Amino acid sequence: MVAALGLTGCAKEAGQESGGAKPEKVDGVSADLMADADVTVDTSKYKKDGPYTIAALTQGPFNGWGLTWDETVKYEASQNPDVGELLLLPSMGDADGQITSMENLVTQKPDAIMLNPQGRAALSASVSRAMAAGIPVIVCGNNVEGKKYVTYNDVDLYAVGYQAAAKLAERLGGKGNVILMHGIAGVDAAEAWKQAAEDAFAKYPDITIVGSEYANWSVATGKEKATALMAANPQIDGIWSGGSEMATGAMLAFDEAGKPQPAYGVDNPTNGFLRLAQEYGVEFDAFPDPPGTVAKACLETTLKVLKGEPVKKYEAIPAEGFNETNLDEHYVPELSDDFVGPLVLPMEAYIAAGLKRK
Amino acid sequence: MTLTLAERVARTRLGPPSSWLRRNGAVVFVYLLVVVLYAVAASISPAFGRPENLAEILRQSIALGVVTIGQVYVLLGGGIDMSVGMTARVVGLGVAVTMGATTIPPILVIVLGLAVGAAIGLLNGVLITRIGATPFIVTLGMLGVLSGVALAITDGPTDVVPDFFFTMYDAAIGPVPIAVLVFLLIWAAAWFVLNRTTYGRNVYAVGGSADVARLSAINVHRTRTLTYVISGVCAAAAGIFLLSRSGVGDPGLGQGLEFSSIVAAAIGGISLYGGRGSIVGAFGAVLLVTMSSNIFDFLHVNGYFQQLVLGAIVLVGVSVYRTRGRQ
Amino acid sequence: MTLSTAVDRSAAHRPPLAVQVVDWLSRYSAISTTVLLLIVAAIVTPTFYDETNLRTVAVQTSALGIVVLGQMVVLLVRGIDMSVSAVVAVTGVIATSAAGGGANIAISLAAAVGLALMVGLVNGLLITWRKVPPFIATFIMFIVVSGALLAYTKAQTSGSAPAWLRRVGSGSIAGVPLPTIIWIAMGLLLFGVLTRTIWGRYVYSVGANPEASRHAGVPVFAVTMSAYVLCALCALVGGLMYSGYSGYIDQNLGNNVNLNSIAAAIIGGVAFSGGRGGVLGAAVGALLLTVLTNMVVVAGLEIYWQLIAQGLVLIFAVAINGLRDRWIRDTA
Amino acid sequence: MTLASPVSTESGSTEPLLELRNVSKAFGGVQALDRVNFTVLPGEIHALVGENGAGKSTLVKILAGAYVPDSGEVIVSGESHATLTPQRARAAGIAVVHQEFNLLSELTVAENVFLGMLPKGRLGAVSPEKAARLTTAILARLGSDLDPRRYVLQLSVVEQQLVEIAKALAGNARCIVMDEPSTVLSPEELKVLYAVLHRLRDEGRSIVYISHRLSEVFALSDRVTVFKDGRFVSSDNTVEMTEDELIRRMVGRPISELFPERVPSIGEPVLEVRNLTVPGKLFDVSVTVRRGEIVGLAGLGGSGRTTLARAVVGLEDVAAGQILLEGTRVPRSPGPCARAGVVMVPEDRKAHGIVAGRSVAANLSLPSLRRFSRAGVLSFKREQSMAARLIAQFGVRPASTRVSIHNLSGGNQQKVVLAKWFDTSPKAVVLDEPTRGVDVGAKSEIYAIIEDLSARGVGVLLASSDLTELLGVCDRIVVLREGRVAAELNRSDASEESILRAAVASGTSDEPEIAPQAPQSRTEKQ
Repeated sequence: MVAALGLTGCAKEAGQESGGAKPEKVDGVSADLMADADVTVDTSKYKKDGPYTIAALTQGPFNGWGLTWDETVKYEASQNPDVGELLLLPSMGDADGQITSMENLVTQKPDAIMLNPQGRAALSASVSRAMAAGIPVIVCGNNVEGKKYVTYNDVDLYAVGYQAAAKLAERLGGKGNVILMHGIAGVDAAEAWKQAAEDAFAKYPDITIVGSEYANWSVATGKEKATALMAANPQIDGIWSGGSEMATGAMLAFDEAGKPQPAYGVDNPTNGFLRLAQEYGVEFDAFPDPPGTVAKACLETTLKVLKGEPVKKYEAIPAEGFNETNLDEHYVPELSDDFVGPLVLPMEAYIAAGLKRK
Repeated sequence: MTLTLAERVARTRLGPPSSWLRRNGAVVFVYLLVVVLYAVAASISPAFGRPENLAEILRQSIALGVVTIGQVYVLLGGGIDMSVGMTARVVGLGVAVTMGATTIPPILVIVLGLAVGAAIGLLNGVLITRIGATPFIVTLGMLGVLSGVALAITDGPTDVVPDFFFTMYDAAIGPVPIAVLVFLLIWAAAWFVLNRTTYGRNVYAVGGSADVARLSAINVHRTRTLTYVISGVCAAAAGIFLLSRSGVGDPGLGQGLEFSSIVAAAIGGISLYGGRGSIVGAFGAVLLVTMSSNIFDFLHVNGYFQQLVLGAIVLVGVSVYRTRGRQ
Repeated sequence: MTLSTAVDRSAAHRPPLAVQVVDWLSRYSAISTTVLLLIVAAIVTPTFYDETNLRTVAVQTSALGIVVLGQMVVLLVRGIDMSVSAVVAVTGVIATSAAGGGANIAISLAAAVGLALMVGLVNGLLITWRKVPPFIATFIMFIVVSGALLAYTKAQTSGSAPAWLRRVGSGSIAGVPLPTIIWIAMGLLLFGVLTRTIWGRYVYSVGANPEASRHAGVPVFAVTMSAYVLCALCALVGGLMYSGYSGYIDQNLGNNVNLNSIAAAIIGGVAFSGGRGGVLGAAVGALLLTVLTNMVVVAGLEIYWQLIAQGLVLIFAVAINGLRDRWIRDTA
Repeated sequence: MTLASPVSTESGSTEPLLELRNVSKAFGGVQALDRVNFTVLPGEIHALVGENGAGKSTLVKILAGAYVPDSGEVIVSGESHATLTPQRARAAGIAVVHQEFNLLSELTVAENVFLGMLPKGRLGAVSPEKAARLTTAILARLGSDLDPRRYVLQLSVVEQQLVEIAKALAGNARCIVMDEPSTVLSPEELKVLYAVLHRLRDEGRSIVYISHRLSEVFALSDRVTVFKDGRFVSSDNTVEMTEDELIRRMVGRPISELFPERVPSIGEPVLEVRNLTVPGKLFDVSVTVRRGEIVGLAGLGGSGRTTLARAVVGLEDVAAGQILLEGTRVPRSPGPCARAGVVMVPEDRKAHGIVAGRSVAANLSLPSLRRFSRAGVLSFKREQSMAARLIAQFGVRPASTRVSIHNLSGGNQQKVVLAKWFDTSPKAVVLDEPTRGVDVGAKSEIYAIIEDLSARGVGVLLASSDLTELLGVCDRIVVLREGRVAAELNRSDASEESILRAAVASGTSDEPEIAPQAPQSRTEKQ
């Protein structure tokens, strides 16, 4: 812990471009990202004639989020005449494997790499190395330390976590007991969201964080931990969940204990969360980390880069929050619980990918 | 002399001592698999067959390769080390954080990191030999403890490491990265120690039968403990190398290295019961595993099937030959 | 002279107090640690004894405990099963396929049982016939089965558990959760089978000395195979309890079951080298692990302290067992 | 190299090379050694005899540095040691050849010989080549041209024994302790060993030779010491000792008859081995055992005795031929074989005979659990009563059903191994070295059991390397040589000479003639 504190201390060295600086957060947004949103990158040196060979390094279809991402990229690439060949390299969640894939791509020399990094730290040097080899790297869906890429396309993950927490705090009238539930300790999204939620709740002095647990983005573990936290704290007014799986588990726990459902603030709501939220009629605020939207935008940016059109260093993708009142606009009953909205492709494309509700 | 009689009987019964192929079947098979896989992949994807890719495969195999060296020592000595992945993580993150927070020269930090690895190994070794606790569980417990320690060090990306580390990874002589050359040297040294020093031969003896080794005046505890120390140092080295690979300390560093190193050793013909197997085979197995994932990228194997295919390769690797079990 | 010998002898009969303490601790290490934990809980975090929480602990213990029963039998025959996680994950697929309207419960259950049987049989065959070390054979099975599952389901397994499974997983009789009743029933049955039947004798005998057992006419092949099949079936039942209790099937079902089931059995005094251990120890091991996991949450420990505490308990348990073994060996 | 140099013997010096003074060792209240004195002079072969439980093995382990004595001292060349570690024992010049070989089967001969002290070559690296050269030299001194690069798992038993002795010599041991070396050797191989031991003695080294076989005590040793119940009884020059007196001191009573009176009543064939071939081990072997008949199976180590015994109950992969029990083919694994009525008692008791860690009762009932159970559920009561009955019947000591079998002495373990089959009512029994490592008293009991079996009409096939035993017990002896039947001798035709001739004779004419010089015929048989 001392070491971690020391880090944040020395993180704010003068804004040299060579990385090492932690993303700075101001009032629910990442200040440095917002600054990058104003920086225009000249891409003329990447300009080429199509059709292009584009490599897409993805998380891999081991869950609904990854599947939705992959299917979006595949579909959009197949519809776009500028894309000659799509090299889809799923890392199946393995950061080290993804570094390997990056190295292999430097040998294979595609026209551009769109990277959904499996580790903000892990992929840092790989991005530099690919860029040094003359391959433009477009980072999407998770940032990479050092900013050596051409452009970063994403929702502001910090803002997603922050707003979910802030909305929850407001719904509770700025006071009450909340518990926080996180994904896997040490994984970027989990830690970014955790930090954001803690920052947000700190703004509300009458809100007490009575529990903060990691539950590995697992519904079952979420239910276990929620039950244990319920035991430790008789009064829970709100649950903030960095990823909706733990919130789903918590809903089941409260339902089973016969206790009234608290209010929820969640990041990245899955179709399954929405289904149960509807069934239990819970109050919630959800902020998406939408794989389809990000993937689609990312492919478009990649093509822009290859055509030499200017792009922003950070291409912000808006993440509109929603709540129980407009749940129907986001819940897709035709598709399985693992689907993560919103719908970007025609319904048939999802069904062909196996996302149909069984 | 009548002695020749007994000898004659033995000879007719057992045939000539040249059962080299039988003893080294696993090793030969692994390299055969490597060659076949390489040839098939190269014929499908010309880019795969380029020499720079071969160097790349070697570089990609360094982390697993170095960890596997330590694992081989431990396995040959009759133990198992489940804590290597987390040792790599703790050391990698520790080095990264220390580099960011202090001005100690990189070399010194690296030496310090290796020392921490050695200390973790020593602790494993002492618990196992002096107290007589089951190696699998002791090192599994150590895995748990170290994963906690790693999170206590940092739960997010660390600072970018100094250029020294990038040089460590990127420097090359022509197409051959220096890291690969060092890696090959380390393997040669590991082979040398195992086969050409008293200590190495004692490792085999201790793993073959601790009782026999003890009665032959070999210090069993010390020999065994040292295998864990070697394993700890190797894991630490791998952690530092992985750090130089990513450039920023990653809290997920070293994930799963314990399983992949054990599997690699087993495919390479190292007996999980100790005392038998060649480190040459383990090296081949490391190449096999690394090459498989390299091939996935060049042949664009669907994500759904990667795990299945890798599992199948490993399955073929260990099951075509019958490993002799413990007597 | 005679006198001193007499003194020596009586001293030899009674080991030093420290050794006796270690012996007692190890024999009852799991139970005493659990009791200690429960007392600590009562003082530090009395809310541990909240009814809902106790229920959760009971169900969690039961689900893990059922898997541990199978793992224990495999350990008894000198094996280890690293594929139970994959089998637990299989239940997710079965449960969702049964949840969607129309699919027949019986058919999907039969499919699940069939798959578990297959996993157990292949494990057993790799180990008995191909002589692949159990750790490697079952770990490969884990990779292959979870890989095949992924290829088959395309990562689409999530959804509410079917109603019947939820009833099993969260129902109770006279206040006792159904999974716990199932666990205790299975445990008692296995206890009886291990101590009172031919098969049980064979299991211990094969674990203690497979070769001598073979010479004595024990069908070692069949016993080993049956152990792995039983383990896979236990994992299946345990998985059903997990998903039934959660009420929801998720991608990560059974993630930690491999190592937890082994750890629980070892903590409970099942010998890693085969032939020694029993149902009671394995049950207490499962209880200890679950209580520990729950307590660190109730107590609000930081995540790294949680991990460190769990690791230390594991090391403590085997260290105590190791000391006892050493003492027995030194005085035998 | 000092290895080749004989030990310098100070002329006229009678200072003991090795002396134990008042050494005691207890295990959990059992006094294994009780204030024992034992002296070995330079350049002598000193036999140490005693029944099982006399404390011989404990003494060996103390000399090896494996056990720490509770009290007393060990003096080697005038230097006193309260405790010996393996390192100190080696440094003091003591080498122990254990009953169970301390060899690593996965290493080569040379590596085993130099285990823990491999010679260094250039650059300080250990040199397998140098080790092989030195090993060749040592083996040559022992009269062997064994290839030092072979792996121990490829070696025959006698070759392994040679490696053990070479190992002792490589450490330049002045005192070599051999714990029952003869149990694993055929008579022919024993003579090789004797020659080696004499040569070592002539170099000035001392040999402590532990044996159950009195014949070899007289054939080999210069002095003989008797232990009984953990106590020293006597030390004498062997020439001044008689066999009867030695037995009396060992057991406290004279054994009038080792072998029981035998009036065989032989009936129909019960076990028939027809044209059996096990690849690489047995070729076209046929043996018939009749009801009530005891058929001996002789042959040198590696001749196929054990393979044949194992093959009968399905433990070997049979390529051709049949094994018939009362005309029907026997099943291919031990369990079904036992139910069909043919059982085998294996040669390696520790590895194949007993299930260590389990109780005596569990060991006794293991093959016949079905008889104590209904629908797979056991009846403890019936099991316990059966176990108690067998324990009484076979004189297993201690007479407890619940004690763990590994706490029993070798002879009692062997009785349990025999007894567990007795209650399955077999029609044919195959015994492989049933009296290996068993003391005289237990031996005689085991012979009585075998005799009793045959009296009940059971066909017995007895594989043994002990010719005295074969001649004393068997009605007929089949001699194997290199996996083939070399001879079949009736009781009247059989002698140690005829058996040996058949066992070693070869089709090739350049085979050296083996003088059938059996151990002195001071056998226990009257």
